Parts: sequence; C-alpha cells; structure tokens
Amino acid sequence: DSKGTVVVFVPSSTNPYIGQFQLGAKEKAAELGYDIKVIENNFNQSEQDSQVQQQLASGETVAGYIWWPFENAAGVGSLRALSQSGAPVIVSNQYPIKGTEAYWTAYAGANDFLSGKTAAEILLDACAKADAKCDKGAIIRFPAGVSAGDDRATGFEDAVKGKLDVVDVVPTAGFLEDEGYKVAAQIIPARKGELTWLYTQNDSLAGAAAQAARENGLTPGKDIFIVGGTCHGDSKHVKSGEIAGTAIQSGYWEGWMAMQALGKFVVQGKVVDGESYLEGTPDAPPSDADPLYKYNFLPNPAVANSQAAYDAAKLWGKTADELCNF
Amino acid sequence: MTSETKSNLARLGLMIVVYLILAARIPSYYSQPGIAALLDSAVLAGIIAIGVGLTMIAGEMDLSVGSMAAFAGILSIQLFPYGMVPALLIVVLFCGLLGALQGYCIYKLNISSMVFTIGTLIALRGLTLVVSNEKTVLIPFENIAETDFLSAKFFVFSIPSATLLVLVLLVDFVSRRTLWGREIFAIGGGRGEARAAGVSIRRPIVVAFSISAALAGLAGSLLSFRTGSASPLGFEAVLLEAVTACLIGGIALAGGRGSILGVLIGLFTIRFLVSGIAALGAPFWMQSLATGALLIFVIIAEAAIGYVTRRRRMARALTA
Amino acid sequence: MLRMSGIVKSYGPTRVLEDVDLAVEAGEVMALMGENGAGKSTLVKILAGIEPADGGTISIDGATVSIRSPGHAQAAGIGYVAQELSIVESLSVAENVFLGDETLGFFRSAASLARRAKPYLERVGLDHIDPLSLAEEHSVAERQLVEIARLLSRKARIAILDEPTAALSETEIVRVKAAVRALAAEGCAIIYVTHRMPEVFDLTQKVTVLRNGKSFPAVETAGLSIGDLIEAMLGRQLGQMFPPRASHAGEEILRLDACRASGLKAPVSLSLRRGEILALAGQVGSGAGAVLRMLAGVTPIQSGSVTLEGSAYAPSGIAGSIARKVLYCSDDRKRDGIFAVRSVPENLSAPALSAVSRFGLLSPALEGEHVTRIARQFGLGERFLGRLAGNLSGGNQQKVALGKWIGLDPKILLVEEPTRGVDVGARSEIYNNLRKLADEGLSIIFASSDTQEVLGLADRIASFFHGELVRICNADDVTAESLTRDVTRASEAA
Amino acid sequence: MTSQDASQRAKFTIPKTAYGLIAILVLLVVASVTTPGFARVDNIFVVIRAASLTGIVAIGMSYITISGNLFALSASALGALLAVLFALLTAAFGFAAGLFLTLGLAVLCGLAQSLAISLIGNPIITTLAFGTVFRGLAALFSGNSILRIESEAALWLGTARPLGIPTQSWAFIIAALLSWFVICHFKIGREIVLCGANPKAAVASGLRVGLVTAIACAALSIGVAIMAIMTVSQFSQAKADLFMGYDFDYIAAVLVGGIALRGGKGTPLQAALGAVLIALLQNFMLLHGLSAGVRMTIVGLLVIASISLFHILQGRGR
Ligand SMILES: Nc1ncnc2c1ncn2[C@@H]1O[C@H](COP(=O)(O)OP(=O)(O)OP(=O)(O)O)[C@@H](O)[C@H]1O
Ligand SMILES: Nc1ncnc2c1ncn2[C@@H]1O[C@H](COP(=O)(O)OP(=O)(O)OP(=O)(O)O)[C@@H](O)[C@H]1O
Ligand SMILES: [Mg+2]
Ligand SMILES: [Mg+2]
Repeated sequence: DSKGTVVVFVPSSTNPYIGQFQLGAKEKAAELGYDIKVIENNFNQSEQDSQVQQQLASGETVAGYIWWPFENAAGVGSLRALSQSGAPVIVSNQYPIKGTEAYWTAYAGANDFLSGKTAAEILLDACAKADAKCDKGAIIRFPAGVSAGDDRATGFEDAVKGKLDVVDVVPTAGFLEDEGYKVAAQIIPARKGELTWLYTQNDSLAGAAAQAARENGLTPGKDIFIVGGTCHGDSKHVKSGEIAGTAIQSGYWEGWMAMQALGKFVVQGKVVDGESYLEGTPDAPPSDADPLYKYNFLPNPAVANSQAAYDAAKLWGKTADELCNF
Repeated sequence: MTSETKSNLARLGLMIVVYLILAARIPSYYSQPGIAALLDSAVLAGIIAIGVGLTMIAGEMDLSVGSMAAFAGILSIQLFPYGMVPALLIVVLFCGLLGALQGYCIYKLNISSMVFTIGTLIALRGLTLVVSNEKTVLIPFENIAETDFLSAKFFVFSIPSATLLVLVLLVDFVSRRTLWGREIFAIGGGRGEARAAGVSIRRPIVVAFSISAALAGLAGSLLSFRTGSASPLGFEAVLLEAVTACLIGGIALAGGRGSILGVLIGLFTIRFLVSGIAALGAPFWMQSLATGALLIFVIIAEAAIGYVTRRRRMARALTA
Repeated sequence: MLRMSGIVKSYGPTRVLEDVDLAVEAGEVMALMGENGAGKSTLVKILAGIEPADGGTISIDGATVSIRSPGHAQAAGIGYVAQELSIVESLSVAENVFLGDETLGFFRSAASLARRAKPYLERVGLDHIDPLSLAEEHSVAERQLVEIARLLSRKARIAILDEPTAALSETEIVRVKAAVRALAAEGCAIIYVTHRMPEVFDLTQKVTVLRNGKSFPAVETAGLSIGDLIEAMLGRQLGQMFPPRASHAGEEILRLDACRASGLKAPVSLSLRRGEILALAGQVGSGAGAVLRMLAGVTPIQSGSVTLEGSAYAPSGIAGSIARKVLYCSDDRKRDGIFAVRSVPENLSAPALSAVSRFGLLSPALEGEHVTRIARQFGLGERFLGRLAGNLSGGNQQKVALGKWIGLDPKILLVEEPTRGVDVGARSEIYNNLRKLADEGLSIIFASSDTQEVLGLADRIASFFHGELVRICNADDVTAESLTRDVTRASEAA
Repeated sequence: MTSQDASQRAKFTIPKTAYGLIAILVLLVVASVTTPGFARVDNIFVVIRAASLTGIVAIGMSYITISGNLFALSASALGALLAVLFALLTAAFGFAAGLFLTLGLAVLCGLAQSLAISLIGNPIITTLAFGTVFRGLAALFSGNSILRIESEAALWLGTARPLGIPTQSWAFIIAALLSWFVICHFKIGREIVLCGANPKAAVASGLRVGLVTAIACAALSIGVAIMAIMTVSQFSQAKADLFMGYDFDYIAAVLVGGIALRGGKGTPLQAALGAVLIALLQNFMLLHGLSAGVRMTIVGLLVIASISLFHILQGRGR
C-alpha cells in the first residue's frame, strides 16, 4: 500500500530550518502514501556526494529523490548521477544552476532572488510609509562563498537599482544572531549618520542588527530601516516593529511542496516548462492537481511589522507563528 | 608476530565488526556497486589521511590540509581549460612545493607544527576565497562529460578509489621500505636520539609536509574534477575525519608509531560507520555521536593495552 | 690520525672547554678521563658534529676538516656512541643498528636490514635477540650494545665511545671490550670515555685527562697507577673540597629490614642515624638509586619493612614520602628536579606552596622570606633569584633542585647523584651545605657513582654492585681503591 | 640541543604581555592614522565588545595551554550543548536555576574531559572525541528546534550596558583580570603554571597534577558556559548549530597572545590581549572594506607572524 520510498538528501537537521523541511516533507509523504528516508550530511557537499553514490549503489527502487544540495554547484555531479538513475529528481532550496536542467525533473522550493526582491519591496515600502529619506545603506550578507547569499543580494540589488545606494556589502561568518551582531555592531557605529537602511538576508541577522542599532542610539524603523526578508526563528523584532517587515519563508512548506511536486510528477507524468509562483493563499495549500512546472517557487508572502499583522498572517492554513518560530 | 601486526589485526577486526553490524541492515554493503560507492566515499578523507598520518608519524601534525585541498580545488578548476591532467599535475606540484616550504619553516623555526599550521589553515582558506573571488567555480557544462571517466567503475573501483588504494600501497611502501620513510619514523620516535645517530631532521620534515600538502592538493583536485566544481568553503570537515581515521588506525599522536595501512583500516572503519548510519536515515547527530564513541573506545582500549604491556615488560625485566 | 687542537666551547656564560688538545693514532685506543662535568662528552660531541665548537681545529690525516652536523662527521668516517642512549625505541633493533646510515641505499627492507644487522649484533653478544623486535622491548644494557653494534656497522675510521659500559654488567663489558679491540685491530682510532679504572688499564694504550675544561698531554697507560690517574683527574683540590666530618651522630631514625624493590636483586638492610650522611656507592644499575627510589615512594617496597622514627613507613607514591618529610631528589634534574622555564624563587617555593600561602592566596612576603632563607642557606646569590632556573649553571641548578626541599624541614633527604654534571666550585659548596644541614640534625642518604664524592662526603658507605648490597663500612675504613674494587668488582674482572 | 638553547635564552625575559600590548599599540596608531573614525573611544569599546565572547573562551583555553595540556578541540561543541541546556533549564526552572545548573553542568563536562585526559594522556585526541559527542548531544537535546527563553533577567544579562559598557565586555574584562589574578597570585594558579612547566618535576615536588588538569578543563568549560549563556541571553534563543567551526578562533587568540604551546608560561591576560588584537585587526579591515578572503588571509598571516616572533624571541624548542 506504500507507493514506494522517497529519498531525501539534506544537510543536517541541527539547523532547525532543515528540521522543519524534513517535517513538511514527511507529513506530505505520509499524506500521499510514500515512505520517506532522510539522509543527512553535516553541511558537507563531498559527504552528500558519497551518500548519493551509496544510495544509488544500493539498487533500491525508489519513487523519487528530493535533493537539497549543501553546495549547489559542487553537487552537480551528484545531481547528474541521481538523474541517471531514472527516478524523478526534485531539487529544492537551492536555485538550480543554469545548464543543469536535464539533470532534474523539477525545482520546488524557495527562490533566493525572489527573497531578495521581496525584502527590497518591504524596505522601500517602509521608507515610503515613514516618509523617510532612504538612500545609503549596507547589505550584511551570508558568509562569503555561500551561493544563497549571492542570489539574495542580486535579487535585492536588482530591485533597488536607482532607488537606494548600496555602499557596502559585508559578509558575516555565519547565519545566526551572534555572527550578525558581531558585524552590525562594528559597521553601524563606524558609518553612523550615513546608513539609512540595512538588508541582512534573514531575520536572525536582522534582529541582531536591530539590537546593535539600538545600542548605538539609532531607533530601528525611524533612524534606520532594517529588513531581513525571510523569517528565521525569532519574530520578536518583527512584531515590535524594529524590523521593517518580513516574509514568510517556511521550511515546513518548502519540504512539503518538494514532496508534493514529486507526487504530482508521479501522477501527472509531465512537467510544464516555465516558472510558477505558487499562490501564497492564507488558508489552503495548493492542490495536488495543479500542474507541475519546471520551476515551482515557494511563495514569500510579506508580513507587516506589527503584532496584529503577524497574528493575521497565514500561509496555506498555518499561522506565521507556526511557520516562523519553529 | 610483531606487536604492530597484532594491533593492526585487532583494528582490522574492529573494522570488520563495524562492517558486519551495518551490513546486516544495509543490503548495499555487500553489493558490487555498493562496495564501489563505499570505496569512493573514502577517497577524499583517505588521500588526505595518508598525508596527515605521515606528518603524525614524524611527530608533527599538518592541520592545513582542508584549506590546502580547497585551494587546490579552486586552482584546478580554474586551470581546467589547459587540460585536466596538466592542471592536476601543476596543482599537485604547486601544493607539494607549498608543503615543502611549510615544512622547511617548521624545521627552521623549530616550532610546533600544530601551532604553525593553524596559521596556514586560516591564511590558505582566506587565499582560497581571494583566488576564487569568493564564488564557487565551475567547469563549463558543455565540458562536464569530460570528467565522467572519474566516476566510471571498473569492477568495484573507480579511478579515484583506485588512486587511493595505489597511494596507500605506495606511501606505505615508501614509509616502510625507503630511507626517507624510515627517517620519518625515526624522528617521530625520538628526535634527539635520531639526530644523535646522524639522521637529518630537515629532510623528513620537509618530505612529510610536502607529501601531506601534495596529497591534500591531489584530493582536492580529483574531487573537484569529479564534481565539476569547487567551492572556496569546501573540505572544511575533512581534517577532523582524516585525523580520526589516523587515530583509529593506530597512528600515535606522539609520533613514530603506526602505519599507512593502519590508516586505511581506520578510514574504512569510520566510513562504514558514518555511511551506514546515514544510509539508515538517522540524523547527523547519530553519526557524530557514533564517531565520538568509536574514537573514545579505541583510545581507551589502546591506553589499557599499552598499560598492560608496559606492566608485563617491566615484570619481565625484573625477573630476568 | 685524528688531531683536535685548541678546542674551545662555552654554553652561554659557562666555559666548558678551553684550549683542549687531543690526538689519536690509527689502531690506538685512547682513554678520555676526567671528573663528571670535566667536558669529556662535550669534546666528543663536537667531534661527532652534535655540538658546534666555538674555536679550534680538527684535522684527520693531516687535513683540516669542518664538522658541522652528524652527517659531516659520518662522512669523515667518525662513528659515535653517545653517553645518553641514541636508540629510537619505536624502531626495530636492526633499524637502530643502521639508523642514520645512508650508505645502504634508498630502498631497504626489514628482512635485509635484519640480515645485515645480524653479524654486528653477534659481535656484541646480542645473537639471542631478534633484529626485527622493537628496541623498547629490550633492556638498557641491550640497547647500549645495539649502539655499539651500530658503531661497528659504520666501518668508522675513528670511533668514539662515551661511557659505553656505564649501564652494563661485567659479562656485557667483556663483549664491548672485545669489540673495541677488534676495531682497533682493524686500524680504527678509538676515543674511549669511561669512569671505570679497570677498563682503562685493560683496554687503552694512552690516557688523556680533562680537568676543568683543560686537557693534559696524553700519557702511556702502561706506566700509570690508579693513584696517579685519580690524582691527575682531581688535581690538588681533593683535600679542600670536602668539609670535615661530624664527630657525633644521633639516634637511629630509619631502618630497612630485608627490603626489596625493583632494581634490587637481593634484599637490603640498612640503618640511618640522625645527622648522619650515608652514601650508597655504586655504578649505574647497581641498585643504589633503586634504594632511594623505594624510600621515596617512586617504586613500591616489594618485601621487607622500613621503620621511620619507630613507626612503620610504607609511602604510597611520592606524596606519601613528602608527607613523612622524607624528600627525594633524583639524578636527572632537567627531567624532574627543576622547572626550567620558571624563575628561581618559583622553583624554590614549589613544594612548599601551602606554607607560603594564606587562604589559597600566595603571600609574597612569606614566599620572599622562604626563598631568601633557602638562598642564603644554599649560597645562591641574590642575582640568581631573578633568573629562570633553566638559565643557571648546572651547579646552581642542582642547588635549586636540592634547596627547594629545605623549606619543608625534611627529616631525611634522599639524593641521587648529588653533583652529576656540576662543576668543581659549586660541588664543594653543595658538599658544605649538605654537611651543614647534617650537622643541624638532617639525615642524608645519597647514591653516587663518583668515588671521590662518596669518600669525601659520607660518614658511612654502603657499596652496591649489580643490584646487591656489597658491604657497609665507616668511611674511615674505606680507601679509594677498596671502594672502586667493591663497586666494580675489579678483582673479579682483573 | 634544547638545554643549550635554554642557557642562551637568558637575556630575553621581557614579559610576554608587553609584546601583546606593543603590537596592539602599534596597530592602533597605524589604524587611527589611516582610518577616520577608528580611534574614537566608542570604536574601541566596539572592538572590545567584538573580542569579548571569543576572548572569554580564549581565557579559559589559556588555562589548558598554560597547564601543559596544549589545547582543546571541543570548546565550540560544548558551547552549543551548554547553550541548549541553558535554554532548556531556564525554560523549565527559571533564569537563576538555569544559570547555576548550566555552570554546574559545564564544570561536570570539564571534569569528565579531564578524567579522560588523565587516563588517555592526550588532550587533543580526547577533546576531539568529546567534541563530536557534545555536538551530537546538543542536537539530541534541542530536538532540532530553536529553543526560546523568556526571561527578563536573561535579557538584561544579554543586552544591558552598565556604565555604558556591555555586560559581555564586563564579563570579559573581569574574567581576564580574575584569571590573571588566579594564575599569578593564587596557590592553585602557581600549581597550574608549574605543572605546565614540567609535569614530571611537578609530580616529584608533590604537586597535584590531576587536580590541575581538572581545574584547567573546568576553567575552559566555565569560559565556554559564559559565552553560551551570554549568547543565549542576548538573543533569547539557542540552537544546536551555534558556534560551529569556532575552535581555531579561540586557539588563534591564545597563540597570538604569545602563550607558549608547551605550557608553563604566559598568563590568561595574554590570551585576552590576543583576542583583542585579532578583533582590532578584523575591525580595522572591516572598516577598510577588505573582502572576507583578504581579511582571513591577513589574520592567518598575523597568526603565523606572531607565533614565529614569540617563538624566536623566547628561544626555541617546543
Ligand atoms: N647543553 C648544555 N647546556 C649547558 N651546559 C652544559 C650542557 N651540556 C653540558 N653542560 C655543562 O658542561 C660541562 C661539561 O659537561 P660534559 O657533559 O661534557 O661533562 P662530562 O665530562 O662528559 O661529564 P660526565 O662524566 O658526567 O659525563 C658540565 O658542567 C655541564 O653542566
Ligand atoms: N621505575 C623502575 N621500575 C622498574 N625498574 C626500574 C625502575 N627504574 C630503574 N629500574 C631498573 O633498576 C635497575 C637499576 O636502576 P638504575 O640503572 O637507575 O641504577 P641505580 O639503582 O639508580 O644506580 P645508580 O643511580 O647508582 O647508578 C635497572 O636495571 C633499571 O632497569
Ligand atoms: Mg659525559
Ligand atoms: Mg641512577
């Protein structure tokens, strides 16, 4: 009665976002009647490569693969190998590299360009609403060499071209608050009076930046506008209005939709060329009967920076709290 | 039977036990492609562990191998247009030279290599980021098929895994049967004694570090070619895995003891364990816990056996 | 064949060799003699390329050579057996035989090394051991013989042996002597450093004596008596060096009844009185040091009983003996006697930290007082107090190693080789200090392989040979010759 | 060879702390001349704040190094475990209990490691193994989720600025001075130094070598606990992947501070200065807009240069 096993390759669930991803995938798989096997690596692409080899060598027949590379480009070899097995391959989380289209069935997951763009929109919106003059600002980005950081920065910079002035792009050494704080606490005082906004690529870093701003006598949301653009664990700073706003990026739904995409392919047997931004409806997740596109993006619905807005925000039947504060 | 053979047999036994326990639950452990994949999975840490092991035998430790491999990976992908073999040779040679330089500095300053290579570990990683412009570098997709031969399997071997095995045999041979190798053992076993006996200290240190760096370069290069890309942040975890393989394989941190074949055994013990736990779908922390537990088990067992043999030897000396 | 002339060498501020000459002819065995610390090892280390000389020339067959590393020395045909073992324990015996030998070619297999090593091992009487076994599995004596085998394998034209027999028993010494004779017969020039008189007369043709870093012209062994030789080595200082003995000794404080411990082949019974200095005389491996280690709790008392001030004494570990105020100073101060990288005051207060602190906090006043008291007692000048212990001369280091115990008001002080590697001046100060402490009621047992020291310092002498107590006598009843005979069993050898 | 060098070392006994200070001063002058805004007092506080948490762990690490146990590779993993435990305990029993229980557990983790070090005899291998175990336990206890705490006291601890100086910097400065005082003026401090200088002589002098290792490990664990507690308090949350890959940062600070790896020399103050020096350099480069790669290269070169310099100045040997 099981429709087969889906094998999911992900980095380690010591990162809670990845834990959420697994949860979403598992719940959707159960709903669709698949067994699921999650193979974790410790943020190590070469480890994942050998796990892929190992899995392929097992000769198991699987219903399909969900592949979340740690290092997108470095994992292309694994992706090819998976594709050569004949089973459908759904890529998730990392926007596939141009030219690899033949190696995967469909992409289902977040869009980092979109995330950067959404952040830009939130920021511009906040500046407009506050009637503040936003010009010079800085991007505090993910560590140097992390491709999601490149993509989000590109999406952001494209969207603010001509409207805002990016004076500095500083990478952190990690994705969490402590690293964000370390960088923000140094560049904010050094460029005091100059920076009018900060884009930090996620809310963990944004919260830390807001804290650093306050400690330097700047009121976030008034003297400086800070946006992370993806909710990431702690929504305190969004609710309090310190962060200009956020967008729901849900690990749960990302895993869920990757699994859904696989299910769709098995049932429908075809992929429609082109991109599809799944609709960010509040109440019900998109139907399994919708067509599967080559690119299926997780919606990043923006959430305004107030408790009320936060409470009201929902995506596909789950509240922002459930989705963001994992 | 010498005590070293005995200890290697014991380690081999442990490896087989780990293998059997996991093979009982994972069918791919005894299929031909499965074994091929296991061999492949050991290539990176394996090639690097040979070099790290050699420096440990010399009573030193090269901590910079992960950064060196990442550096080599970036360089070799950037040199890909000149052909894979020339790129590989140039990179390995260059890394070997860097390693020799590092060894020479360590010898000349008479400084602890653990201290020195922490510096190069950081600096080389930074240099890698600079050289790569902080971006992953790729082989153009139209050329990616040119690297397929690296993944092709002949029976259970691929070119990289065959390279690993050949290197193990080669370096094991060099370390066991040549003057240079024996010097490495000699200075690791007793630097002052070896010097008094007329052994040069410079040569073995330079040789060990340049082999270690060249092998790290080779591993980084091969792996990057195989995947068609290299990341400036890559290969960060490989140092600890390589050191763990050496320790489980019986290389003493104090130097002078152990063998490269032992490293291979240690390596596969970890690979069997880690791959197996991952393949069972367990979360990463189980792999982490299991590796830690295995390492603690092995070193405590070693300490206990060492204590008993010392006791016995002393007793024998007294009755004699 | 070999001529060293005007050799000068200093270690930091201390001049170890000044203007030393030495000449050896092919086929000749030259004894190099001198007190501890006279500079013998330093001289031969220079020849072996281990240490650089500060001045002087070395010529071989009339041609001046420059020797800057052990490799150079080997190339010049110089073979060397070090005073401290240069055996790498984790390598096989065969490999140790050929360690540092690059003439065997690049490739070498364990089996072929073993095959090649076999004849050399046989020549030193090690035919019973497996050349493939690890060096660490063998005793110190066997390892020393492996070094001799290495020397034989080198086909050296000049061979240096620095106290090769120090750790050996008579039968083993016989083998070494045979090997040396064979080498000489092959035309090798040999420098033979030793403290053992019988060997000198038995084996060597000439003697060069080093004293205080200066050399004396070589003399023919044949025309020499033991007395002449001792006088040449010691010069005229012997008389002034030692303080007068105490006339009184107090009640018995320590008693050993048929005690055995590792390093002893027969049970030992001894007694010690308050204020007495007892010498345990013996060569390395004689068991003299073993008695001290047993009393210090380093090695367990295997059988028999020890009584300290009327109550049973069986220390468990070194802390146990310290608690009973029985304090031990080993023969290797670099290893466990001093903290080389710490200052002298920190060294002196190390065992007495509790005494110089209040509520867990070090009291500079108490520590200062403690340190100055010891420094005064041991004649350590003010100017040394600011220095790191490792930077002191050997003699001052030894004062630190000994002096640190004085602060604990010891009942018994156990000293192994009280003046090993200590120069003459500091030596006599140490002797005076020990005697002064004894006069104040401290009991001292020291183990020594230095005959003069034993004769000069002790009230009573227990001589040891090969793990057995030979005899206990009053110092007055012992002469240098009788003692030398006891500790070397010269009568048996001769 | 080594004993010969020992005697040549005689002339150089300038306290190592002085070198660290000189380096910091030189860097300060160069930086303030070339960088507008660098020499401002508030930027100095910024640098100290940036150095604080790494510095606290480096101070703890310096106990390990000074006591002759080289260094530990388990600090970052222990940090994650303690952060997770602190969050769980605070959520369950309140802040005060959480704080003290976490410190207590930290000491226990330290003692467990010291016991294993005494048994196995090698701190690096031991802590390598313990590190993997700690990281695994952190993931296990956290259940792969973000653990949030809600505690005013914790928030105060994490974000307050008594007298305008962040609590983290207070903790750092106090830890540095206290540790310096402990090493230089406490009996146990002297024992730590002596055991590091020569463990065999320490045993022969009746010093408590096992206790010293235990205290050194406990000191590191407490430093790690402070870092973990401060971090969790500042952001009111803990995750199992905190502090990933930080271990070499702590060690680098100790080495840049000029503490000899073979032990028996140096004071925790040097480790603190090392951390400040690295933070200063990082800050300087950050303000100059140098890329991450260049910054990392320069820090690596600083480590190499400073250890070589210290090594040559103090004479050689391991
Ligand atoms: N590495 C060194 N550093 C400083 N002083 C040294 C060193 N080696 C030897 N000395 C000193 O040089 C002097 C001569 O030492 P040497 O070892 O040559 O004496 P020796 O004649 O061989 O004595 P022994 O009979 O005890 O072997 C001694 O005072 C010793 O303390
Ligand atoms: N800790 C120990 N445990 C077991 N055996 C030991 C120990 N220390 C020394 N021995 C053995 O005891 C014997 C005598 O020791 P050693 O060579 O130090 O002479 P010694 O008794 O100290 O004489 P001396 O100090 O007068 O030269 C040697 O054969 C040595 O192998
Ligand atoms: Mg000598
Ligand atoms: Mg002795």
